[in-house]
This record gives sequence, structure tokens and C-alpha cells, in this order.
Amino acid sequence: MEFELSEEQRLLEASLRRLLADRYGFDRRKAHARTPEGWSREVWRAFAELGVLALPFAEEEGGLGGSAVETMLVAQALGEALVLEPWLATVVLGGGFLRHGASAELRAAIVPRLAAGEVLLAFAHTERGATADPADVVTTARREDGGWRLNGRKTLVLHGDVADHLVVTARVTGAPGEERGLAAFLVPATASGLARRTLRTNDGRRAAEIVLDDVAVADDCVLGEPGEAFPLIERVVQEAIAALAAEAVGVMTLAHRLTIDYLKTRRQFGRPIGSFQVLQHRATDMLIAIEEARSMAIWAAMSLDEPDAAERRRALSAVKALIGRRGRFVAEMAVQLHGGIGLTMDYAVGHCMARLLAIDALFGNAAHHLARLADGGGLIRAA
Amino acid sequence: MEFELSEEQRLLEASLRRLLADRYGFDRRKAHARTPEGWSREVWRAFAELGVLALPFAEEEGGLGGSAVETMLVAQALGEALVLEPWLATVVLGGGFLRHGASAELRAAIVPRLAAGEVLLAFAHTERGATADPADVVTTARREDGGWRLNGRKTLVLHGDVADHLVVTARVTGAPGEERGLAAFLVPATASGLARRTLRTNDGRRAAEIVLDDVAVADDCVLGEPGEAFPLIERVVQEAIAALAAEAVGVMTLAHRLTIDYLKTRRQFGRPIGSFQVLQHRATDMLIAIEEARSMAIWAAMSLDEPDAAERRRALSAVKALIGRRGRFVAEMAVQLHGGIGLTMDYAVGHCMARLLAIDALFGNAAHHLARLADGGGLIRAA
Amino acid sequence: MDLRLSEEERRFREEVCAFIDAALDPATRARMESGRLPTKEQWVAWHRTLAARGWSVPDWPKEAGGPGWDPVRRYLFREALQAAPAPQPQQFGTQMVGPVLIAFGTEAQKRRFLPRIVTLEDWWCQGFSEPEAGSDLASLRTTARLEGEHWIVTGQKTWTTLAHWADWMFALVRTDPSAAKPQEGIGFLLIDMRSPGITVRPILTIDGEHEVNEVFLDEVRVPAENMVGDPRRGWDCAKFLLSHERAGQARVGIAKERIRRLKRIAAETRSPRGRLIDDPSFRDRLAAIEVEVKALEITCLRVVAAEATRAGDRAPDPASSLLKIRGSEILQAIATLTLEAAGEGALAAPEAEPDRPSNEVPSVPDWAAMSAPLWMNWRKFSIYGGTNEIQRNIMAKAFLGL
Amino acid sequence: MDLRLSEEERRFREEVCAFIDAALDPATRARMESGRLPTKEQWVAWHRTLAARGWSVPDWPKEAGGPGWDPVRRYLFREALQAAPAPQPQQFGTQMVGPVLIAFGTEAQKRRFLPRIVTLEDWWCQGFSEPEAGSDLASLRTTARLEGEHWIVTGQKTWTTLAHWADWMFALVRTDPSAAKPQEGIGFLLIDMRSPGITVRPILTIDGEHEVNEVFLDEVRVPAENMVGDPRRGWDCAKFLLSHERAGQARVGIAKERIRRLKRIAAETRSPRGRLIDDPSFRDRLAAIEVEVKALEITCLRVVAAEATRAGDRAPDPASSLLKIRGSEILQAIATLTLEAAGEGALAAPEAEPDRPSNEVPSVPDWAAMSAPLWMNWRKFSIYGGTNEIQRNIMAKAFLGL
Repeated sequence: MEFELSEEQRLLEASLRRLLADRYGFDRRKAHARTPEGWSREVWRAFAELGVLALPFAEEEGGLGGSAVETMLVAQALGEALVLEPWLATVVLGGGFLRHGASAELRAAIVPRLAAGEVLLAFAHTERGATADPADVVTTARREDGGWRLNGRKTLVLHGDVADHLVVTARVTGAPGEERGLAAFLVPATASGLARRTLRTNDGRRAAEIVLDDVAVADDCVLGEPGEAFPLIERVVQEAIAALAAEAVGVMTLAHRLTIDYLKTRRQFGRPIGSFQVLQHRATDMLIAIEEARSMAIWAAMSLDEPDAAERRRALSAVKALIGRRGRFVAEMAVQLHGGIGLTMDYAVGHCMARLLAIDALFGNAAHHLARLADGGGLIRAA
Repeated sequence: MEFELSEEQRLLEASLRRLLADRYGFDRRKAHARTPEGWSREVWRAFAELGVLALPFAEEEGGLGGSAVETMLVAQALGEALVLEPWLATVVLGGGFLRHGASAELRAAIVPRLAAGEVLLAFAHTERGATADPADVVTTARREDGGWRLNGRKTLVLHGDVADHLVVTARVTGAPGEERGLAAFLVPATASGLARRTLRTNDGRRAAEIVLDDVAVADDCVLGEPGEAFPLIERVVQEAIAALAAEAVGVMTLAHRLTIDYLKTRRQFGRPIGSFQVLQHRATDMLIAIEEARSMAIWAAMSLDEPDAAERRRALSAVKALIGRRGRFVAEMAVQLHGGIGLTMDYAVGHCMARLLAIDALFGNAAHHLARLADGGGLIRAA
Repeated sequence: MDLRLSEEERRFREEVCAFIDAALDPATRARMESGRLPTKEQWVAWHRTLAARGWSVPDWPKEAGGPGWDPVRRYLFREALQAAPAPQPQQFGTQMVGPVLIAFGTEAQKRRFLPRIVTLEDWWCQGFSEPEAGSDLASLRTTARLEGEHWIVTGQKTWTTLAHWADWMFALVRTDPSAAKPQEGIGFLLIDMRSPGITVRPILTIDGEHEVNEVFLDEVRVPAENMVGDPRRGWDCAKFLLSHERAGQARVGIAKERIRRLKRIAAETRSPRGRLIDDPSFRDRLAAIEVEVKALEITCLRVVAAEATRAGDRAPDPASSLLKIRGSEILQAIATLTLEAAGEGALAAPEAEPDRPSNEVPSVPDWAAMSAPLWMNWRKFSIYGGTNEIQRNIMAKAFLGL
Repeated sequence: MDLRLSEEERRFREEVCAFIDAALDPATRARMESGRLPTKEQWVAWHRTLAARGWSVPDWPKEAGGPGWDPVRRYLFREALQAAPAPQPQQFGTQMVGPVLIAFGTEAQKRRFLPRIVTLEDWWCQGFSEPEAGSDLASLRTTARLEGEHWIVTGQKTWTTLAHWADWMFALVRTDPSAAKPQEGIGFLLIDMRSPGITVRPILTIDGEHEVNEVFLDEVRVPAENMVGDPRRGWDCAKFLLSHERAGQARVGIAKERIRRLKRIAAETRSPRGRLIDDPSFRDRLAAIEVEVKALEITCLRVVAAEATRAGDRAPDPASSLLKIRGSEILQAIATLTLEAAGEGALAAPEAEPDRPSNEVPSVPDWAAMSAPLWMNWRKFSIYGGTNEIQRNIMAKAFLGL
């Protein structure tokens, strides 16, 4: 057992945090949020220059060979600055499919440009009325003329409004909910028959609804094995959950720091409100929640290497359940201790709350994962 | 809607409270608890003299014609003094079967002696491994020689060690869990074939395990309609739940009062611990819980008159669920605010905790009743 | 002692429900049901519908133009509106400044303002909170100095609900900065929102709504006749107002309406265990809240019945103090359960409004899209009007002597 | 950064588990599993079994007779005992007075006492708490005055765990009532429990157990050589002792063992929804606790790994402070779920003890009968060793600067 960060990991974290401190103050973030896309291309280029976008890819493909621990450090730093840029969609989700499911040719064509900040990806998976079960897919892929034809409708595609390529999941055979029969494709956003409509999300970001009307996809854009893509999809979703867990720790840390500052400066009844014991204990409970979340984010990163699929699934469900609940708790407390100001657009705490709710909602919320975990026997074996 | 107590009700409450204040201080109670039976015959006679035992019975039968509201007032006062005497077993449970299920002859034979404190009753219903569903009865009643033969084993019969007569439930037909097929009998404790063994309960009271080995019961000891006794059993259990709810309010009130006293007198770090805001809020949350419990105890008393059986069942389940949870909460807080002393035999708060756990356990705990309520559609209709 | 409604009370409730059912505009009802604030037009129209029936000022005595209802009827009326759901009569006039004027106002003030409250000719807003004085009103900074026949008011109010719709504001202003105690030397002043020197600046909340505002007052001239009562004893008016009608703070009717709605939603929502309503875990959590709502409702009825029997005696009662605390906690618990039911749908911002349809079919149902904004918005219930922490401080002092 | 156990660590754990499995008396295991304290005989026998294997003082360095394990191994060893479940090495000697003697004792004290701790020849108890000094040790009243070669000790200790089994007590005594600060002038004294003037009076707890005592000291003569360190700086010993080994306070192994047991119970218990283990509502609540146990376990491992890498640096870490708080809350939640599973069975007092069978078949299973006593007993986890409220005060000050 070993718990220290390496020198390289420390360096990466420090330089990213420096960049965000310089360029991502809350006022700048507000300006980014007001643009039509809701984020800044300039910041994105700065991420590219720092290597944040190349990080998880193999060195021989133009990446930096970072592990899940590096992704965790990045996600936490991005969370602590409430970063709006499409890192999760492009690097973790899109990049995850490239790393685990793309042919060498496809990777060679996309990864260097992604790392350079020139290509944006998005994960077109969720469908209207679907549960968070990753196999709950109705969209179809039909074999035709030596290629594939996609038909269906995807929604809540994070940053699907700007993505250059979409990872589209579809069903080759079987019924919705079945793990067998799924496939994934990398589809150019400009493909004929693909229409998109921008949606807004409750955390002030953008997503898209995508309609696929007999969209033709060539074989070289297939990700994984058609009909057998479920493990690929599940793995990428698990990596996203691990990243979200770390991001949540960052967001909670920001909410807590702002709260402590407020408790020390805001005065009521002639003294700083931080001198009231009840508020001190609430702030302590926030700290406890954050440390629990931090432990789970670390465990999530470690668990991605777990070879037993059922074990890994249970672990990530446990992580997501805890992160969702503790995130909500920290948001509640931060707002309660701030009073009205914590609920306003002009102050960061409310945005922490909105983001923590969004993180809970993504890829199955706490209730969903708790039920999955419970029905799967829990974490601790009876005998 | 009308919410005041009548003059008579106030008078009853005041005289019972005076009796308890005079005769039932915690040191006296300790002495009663140390006797083999675990309670005081002398106090019981005093209850009889005051009319507490006669209260719910009709005036023409030697009772005082009290309603559910009077029972509520008595139960609350008894709870607030942590009274050990077999009032619930004899007056509410046994008395309930007499009132709702006994023939006029049987009532005439028993009620006056019960009211005088000369006869003790007990409810022999629970069986080993049974759920809290009142129809979960295996014990059989077989028709034979113009009478009945009872066979089976009952446990946790409250004060069954001293009862003169036992109300025994048994099954004439059907399978355990079925509402049809149940019967109830008033059986003398001295009946041939009836054996009993004293048990202790976790709240320091006595109960018994009863073995019925072909016990003969005559027709004039039948309560209700053989085979159709479920509604009778359910009604008496509901009256017991209403009484327990009121008793719980009394116990919680005592725990809270002791806690407030302690907070005002115990000093730490140079000041009374009641000056710490966190402890003030805990004490306030206890008060809130008690007021909620009080409301539910009132609602329980009112709901006993509800003619719709399903509605009444839902109401009493809601009451028991809330009482169980709030009782536990108040116990936890009282002990936490007292520290170690709250966990000792020599101090009343621990006994409040033990009694509140027992009240939760009796006739279906909070989890049981919540599930029953939830599966029955809850309290609020969707449309 | 009888908690059940009398035959007359039951008939009264039926009459109210039937009226609401017949008179409420479906668009207004749909908007209320979605969890949104009604539009100003919807609110005014509904208020006037109630006024035409004689019901827009349910708490006022007959002499002042009210229906003269007892506390039980007032409670039933309010709950029926919540259950519909329909807007309440606009509260700043009917429940706040109106009763203050009835108790403390001059005859001229009553004649001038009360009738316009009844019909919502004037929309009122409340100018109490300031940036440095939320729960701690004693540190109020907005000043009013008398110059001839006018008070000259300068300062800043904040969290002013619907000030952008308001015609008038009732405000606390510091008239005597040299008063011995900080609560003394405060006046209760009526300010025309169209007066020069007033600037209303929206505060957008994180759910995207514009409900509250900052109001800046820069040398605003207010006729001296608009002072209510003694200019140094406005604190009495404020205390009177804040202690008014506690049972309404429990919001039992809203809780019940939300639960009914959530049950309908859960019957149509898929979960890992089939329909959400069939998941015993969800059912237990919902039932636990229903039980708490019932405890709150009975507590409300106790308070209301006590008010009815002891009209004069307003001794504080722990039961009435817990209504606001538990009411807010319960609504927040319902919001959490609804948020969880929405699943990933909670991510999507609402697209169309129920009474203003768009051409697109929204990507997620409106209730799901609204679940996160409402969850966030409802955090306010444990904050405004004195945070739940302050409520507990007050209870510990008043009832426990701690 | 790698949270997983190394191959060596895994082998170590297997070795420990195999030893426990082979060496633990089934009656002792059954008693531990029932939730009861082991008998003194069982505890001593097991402690000596561990001593024979060289494992009875896992935290001690090799020089002092310990195995010289790193923090990871110490953690794994403790968890393996909890999982069995087996008694820990008796903690008052091995984890409390032993480390203090190693750090502060004279050579003579070490030679005299340490070997007897290793083999549990001496049973120790802790004399810190007094009626007026619980969490607030500064108001300690027991006095010790030097008369020639003896300290004369008078006062009262309370909550003294297992004093009735103890041969020795390590006690805080006030040696200098005139010291400037209340923490000064306190000595750390070793007292033979057979000394004249000592009276041990049992405190029965509400679960019917006799675990704690009052200890009265009336002019008890204690040889001066039994003072540990400076007679005025015993506070340093106490602080050292209290900061020792935080990871153990989380009791993760106990939580896991209790959850395993509850799952086995739930598979055999009927509920309104079939077997209790099949009720999704129960399952969700249990799973939620399992998730919290996992978060606590990982936090423990973080603390242990940090101890391992930064042996010298003992800077306080929020992670280590939350272990006791969350550990107690989690065990209490498990106790509640077990209590609920017991249903009406929770009413019955336990009849027989698992290692002392009676002739009667008990009317309810022992686990159900024990559920209420254990629930009550486990309330102590959030009280002793500094209440959770005091833990939170400390955290707010140390980590938040509030």
C-alpha cells in the first residue's frame, strides 16, 4: 500500500492549478458562461498546451500516458474551479472510446488533433425515457452495403452542440436492456441524416438532442465489436464516474472554502457567524463529507483496474451513490450557511450546488446506483 | 373541530398525576422493579381506587364509560412516571377483548373484579418466529365435546406470569397469515394443560411463554365469533397501539425534562452545558419530536372511531411508525446529552430509552408499519 | 376534544373546493402545478376572482372587508388553494401590510389602502431585509429623516420579493439613529415604488428565476402621512406582522399536493425495479414523508383549534413554533425524492413553460427538468423569514429556558 | 499511489487469519459474535495465545517486545481480529499504559511492568474520568500529596472500565493544586488495585451489564517510584496516550463483521415482504451503510498509509479526526437496522448466553434478544473518549479555524 503522489503527478497538479488560478477566476468564468457555447476556446487551447487533453492517451499515440490517478487530479482541479469546458465529454468519454475501442488507424487520425485541442467529441448515448442502465438503448444499427445505418434519437448529449464527432451507441440485435447486441460508432457531426438541437442544462452548460435518420457509418468508424460493445460502454461510463467523483470533490472543496470564508467574515448579532457552535459543527460535517468523498474518488480510480467485472461494477455504484449523497449534503449546507446569497447567480456557491446536482444526475444518480448495488448483493459478502 | 379537554377529563388527569407524584418517584419505582413480579400490588390497588382500571368500561358494567381520549390521558401520565404495572395488559388488551368480544355474562363476571384490581389479564398472541401481522397465528383451536381444545405455544405474553386469565388467539381454519379462521378465548391461567414460564423483557418488565397442551375451553369463554375474530383482534391491537403512542409521549416528556434539567445544572469548561448552542438545538429537536408524537397520539385516539377498516389500519400504522422513530430519536438525544450517566440503571433516562425501544417493538415496529402503510398506498391518495 | 371537522366545516371546505375547481384558469393551475410562480397577470386575475367572491382577504375581520372566518375556516381555505394548486391571495398586501394597517393605521390610511389590497389594485412588497440586516433587523441602516412634510429615505433593501411587480413597498427605516436600543427609532413607512430615487435591480437566482430584487433608495421623498403609527415604534408593527398566522407557514397543502403529484409521476417512471411506484424502497421513503406530513397537519390543526378557542390569548406554543421548521424540512425532502425520481432528466433545463408551449417536444418531461431548479429554489424555505437555525435558537430560549 | 495491498501484505493477512481460525476457542468466538464482552478467562486465554505467537502487543517496537510491525500490518492485524470476531489484546495495557511507559517510563518501570503486559499477568484499568471531569480533564479533583516515599491519593474515579478485573490502574492525580494552569500539576501514577483504601463499586448499565465502575480512593499509599515522568507533567502522558492509534477508533472490522452477520440473519428472518433480505427497502438501507463503511475503510487506509510514510510527522489530519465520529455513527446505524430486523423479538431479554447454554430453548433467537441491549450499549461509542460533539468542536478549531 502506497499513498504518495509521484513528483510528476505533483507537478501536473500544480501547473494546472496555477493556470486555473490565473485564468479562471469566477468573473472570467461568468463571461465564458455567457457565450453561446458556454465555455472558452482560449482556455481550451491553454489546456491543450499544458497537456491536459493529451494526458490519458498512450505516449506512442501522441498522449502522455497518464493513469487514472492523473485523471483524478485533473478532475478535482477542474471541479474546484467550476470549469465549464468540455473535458469530460471530449477527453474522458470520447477519449475513453478511442483508447479502449478504436482501431489504431482511427486513434492515429483523431488523438493527436484531440490532444492539440482541435477536435471535440461527445457521447451520444442517453435516450428519452431510458433508465441509467447503460444497456437501455433503442437506437438501431443496421448492416447495409458493407457499412452501418443508424436510426434513433439521443438526448442530453453533453456538449453535443459543438462536438466534431459523436460516439453513438446503438443496438444491432436484442431488446432494450439486454447487454448483448450493442455497438458503438464514431460519427462525424456533419454526417448526412444527423440533426442536432442545442439544449441547456440545469448547471448552465450545453447539451444536444441528436436525431439520427438513417445515418451511414463506414466500418472503419466502428468502436469495439458490433454486438459486443457493452463492456466497452460500461468501462468508459465507469471511467466517467471516477472522473465525476473527483470533480465532485473539487466542487465540494470550493463550496466549503467559500463557506468557511463567509463564516469568518459575515457578522450577525455583533459577532462573526462562524463563532456560533451550530454553524461550526455544520462546517465540520461538510469537511467530513468531503473527506469521505475524497476517499471514494481515490477508490474509484483504483477500482478501474479491478479485473472482476461484477466487483468493479459494485465498486463504481458504491462510489456514485456516496458522491451523489455527500455532494447534495455539502451543497445544502453551503447554501444554508450562506443564506440567500448562496442561491444567487452572481455568487459561486449556487453554481457549486447546481454542478453537484448535475454530477449526481449523470450516469445514474445515487438512488439508482444504491438500488443496483443492493440488488447485486452489496459490498460485503454474507459469508 | 374542538380541542379542549372537558372538566372531567382534566380532573382525572390531575388526580392520576398527583397519585403518581406522591407514590411513584423513581426510587419507589426501583423498589417495585426489584420485586419478583416487577411491579407493586399496592400501587395497583391505588389505581383501582382512583378508577383508572374501571375507566374504559361501560357504566352499567361497573366502568366509568371513558373514551379513547381518557385512555390517552392515562397512558401519557403512566408513561411519564415509567409505570411498571400491568395496565396495558389488563385494562387495554384484556379489557379491550372484554369490551368488544365478550358476552354480557362474561363481562359481568370479570369487569367488576378487574375494575377492583382483583383480576389480571394478559394477551397470549405472539408466537415464535411470527411477524407482527396479527393473523400470523399457528396455534390451533379444535372443536371437541361441545367446547374447544387449544394447542400451541405463545411467547412474549406481557405480564403473562401473573395474569389470572389469558386471552388466547388460535386458528380454527386456514393457514397462518389468513385473516379468516381466527378465534379468541378467555382461558383461566390455571387451566389444565396450560404451562407458563416467566421471561424478562429488555425494559425490565415481565412476560411469559405459554404452552397450551390440549387445553379445554368452554363455549362461554369464547370471545367474538370463532373463525371470524380477526376484526376483534385487530381492533384491540389498534387500541393498544393508540395507548402505546400516548404512553410514548409521556416517556419522551420525562426524558426531555430530565435532559433540560441536566443541561441547566451540569457544568463543563466553566459553564452550564445548556449554554452550548449545539446542545440547545438538540434539545429543541427533542421538543419538536415530542410535539409530533403528541399530535400522532391524538390522531390515534381519534382514528379508533374511523369506520373504514382500511383507513383505520393505515392511520394506526402511520401512528406506530412515527412514534417508533421519534421515540428512538428522543432516547438517543437524551442519552447523548447526558453522557455516560444516561446509560446507567440508577438513573431514569436509561429506563426511558429501554421503554421507548420496547414500545417500538410491540405490535409491529416502525419498519413493519411503514412497509405496511407504503404497500397499502400510503396516507395520501394519488388522485 | 374532537379533531374531526364539523358538518358545517366540511360543507365549507366543499364549497371552497367547488369554487376553485370551477373558477381557476387551467393555464394558471398548470403553471402552479409545474412548480413555477404564476405570472403577474395570472396572479392578479385569480386574486380578483377571489375578491369578487369576497374571499381575497380571508384573514381580515368583516369590518375591514374580510369574510370574518374563524381560524379553522381560514386554514381550510388556504389548504384548499394549496391543494388545487391555485395561487394564494397576494400575501404582501393581504397578510402583511393589510393586517398592520388594520391594527396600527390611521383611518385615512385604511380608507386609502385597504380597498386596493382587497382587489389587488396595489401590489405590495416588503422592505425589511438589508445587506447587513437579515435575521438581525436591529442593525438596519436605511435612514429616514424628516424634512417638513416628507421623510427623506436613503438606503438599500435586498431580497425584496417581486419588487419589480410592486406598486408600493412597506419598509422599515431608521428614523432615530440615536435611540437607546437598536430596535427603537425604527419607523414602518409606506413608499410609492414610482417615487424618484428608487432603483430596482433584479437578483437572478441559481434556478434561473427572477423573483427577488435589490431596491436602492436615494433621497426618496415620502409624504409624512405614509408613516404607520409612531415613527419610533415601527418595530411593533414588524413584530405584529411576523407573528401573524403561523399555521400557514407549515404549507401542509403544498406538501400534500406535491406528494399526490409525485405518486402520479412515479406510476409512469421506470426504475431498476420496474415502475418507480412499485419499488418498496421508494415507497417506504415516500410513506415516511407522508407520516411526517400527517404529524405536521395534526399539529397545525391543534394550533388552529387553540387559536379558535383562545382568541385573545396569544401565548407562544411550541407546537406553533415547529410548523415553519418542519414544514420547510418536509418540502425539501419531497423535492429530494422528486429529484431522485427524475434521474438523468434532472440534468436538462426546462424548455417550454406549461402555459407557454414551444414547438419542440421537450427532451425530458417538464417535471423532471423542473426537479433540480425546484430543489434549489426550495432551499429558501429553511432560510427566509428567519433561518431554521434562528428558529431553533428562539425555541430553545422561549420554551426550554436555555 | 496505490491503495491495494502488496503481495507481502496480503500474505501477512492470510497468515493472521489462518492463525486466528486455528487458535480461537469456538466458545470465545460465539460469545464475541453474540455482541457480549468476552469473559475474563476467555480474554486472558486468548491474549496469552497471541502472546505465545509474539502478537499480543502489535503496536510496540521490537526493542520493547513487540513484533515491530508497520502501521499497515497493525491495521490488518486489528481488522482480522475484529472480523473473526476475536478479542483484541487487552487494550489498557497494550495500547495505553504500555506505550506511555515505553515513551516516558524509567528503566525500572519498564522492566517491571512491560513483560507482564505482554502476557497479561497484570490487568490494567484507566483512572482518568471523574464525576466532575469527563471530557474536561482540567477539572480533575483526585489529589496525591507526597509523604516521604509515598504519594497519598484521595479521590474518586468513575466510568472505570473493567476495574473489577484489574490488578493495576494508571491514574491522573492532581499533585500540585496551586499550579498556574489547570492542566499543570497533574501526575500520571500507577496504583496497585489491591492497595488498602481502594473500593470498587459497580455501575450497572441499562443493558444489564457490569462493565464500568466507580473507584473510590481513600488515603491510598502509592510508592513514589510508581510515578511516571515528571509528577507535574502527567498531562503529557495523557495526551500522548489519547493521540495514539487513531485508525483503530474507526472499528471498520467490527462494522463489516456485524454487516455480514446481519445479512445472514436477514436471510432467515420473515418480513411483510417475504424474507427480510429480499425487501429492497431493507437492502437499500443496508447497502447505504456498506457504502459508508467503505468510505470509512478507505479513509482509514489513507491515514494508515500516511502514518507509514511520514512516521515522524504527526501533524493532525482531518481524515484521522473523522474516524471516531463516523465509526461510531456507522455502528449505531447497524445496531438500529439489527434492532428493526428483530421486530417484537427485541422485547425479550436474552435468556442463555451462547457459551453457557440453558436447558430451555430461548423464546426468541439470541441475536434478537441482544439487539436492544446492544443498541443501548453502543450509544456509548458517541460518548466516551470525548463525545462526538467535542470531537466536532476540536475539528472546527483545528482544521477550520472557527
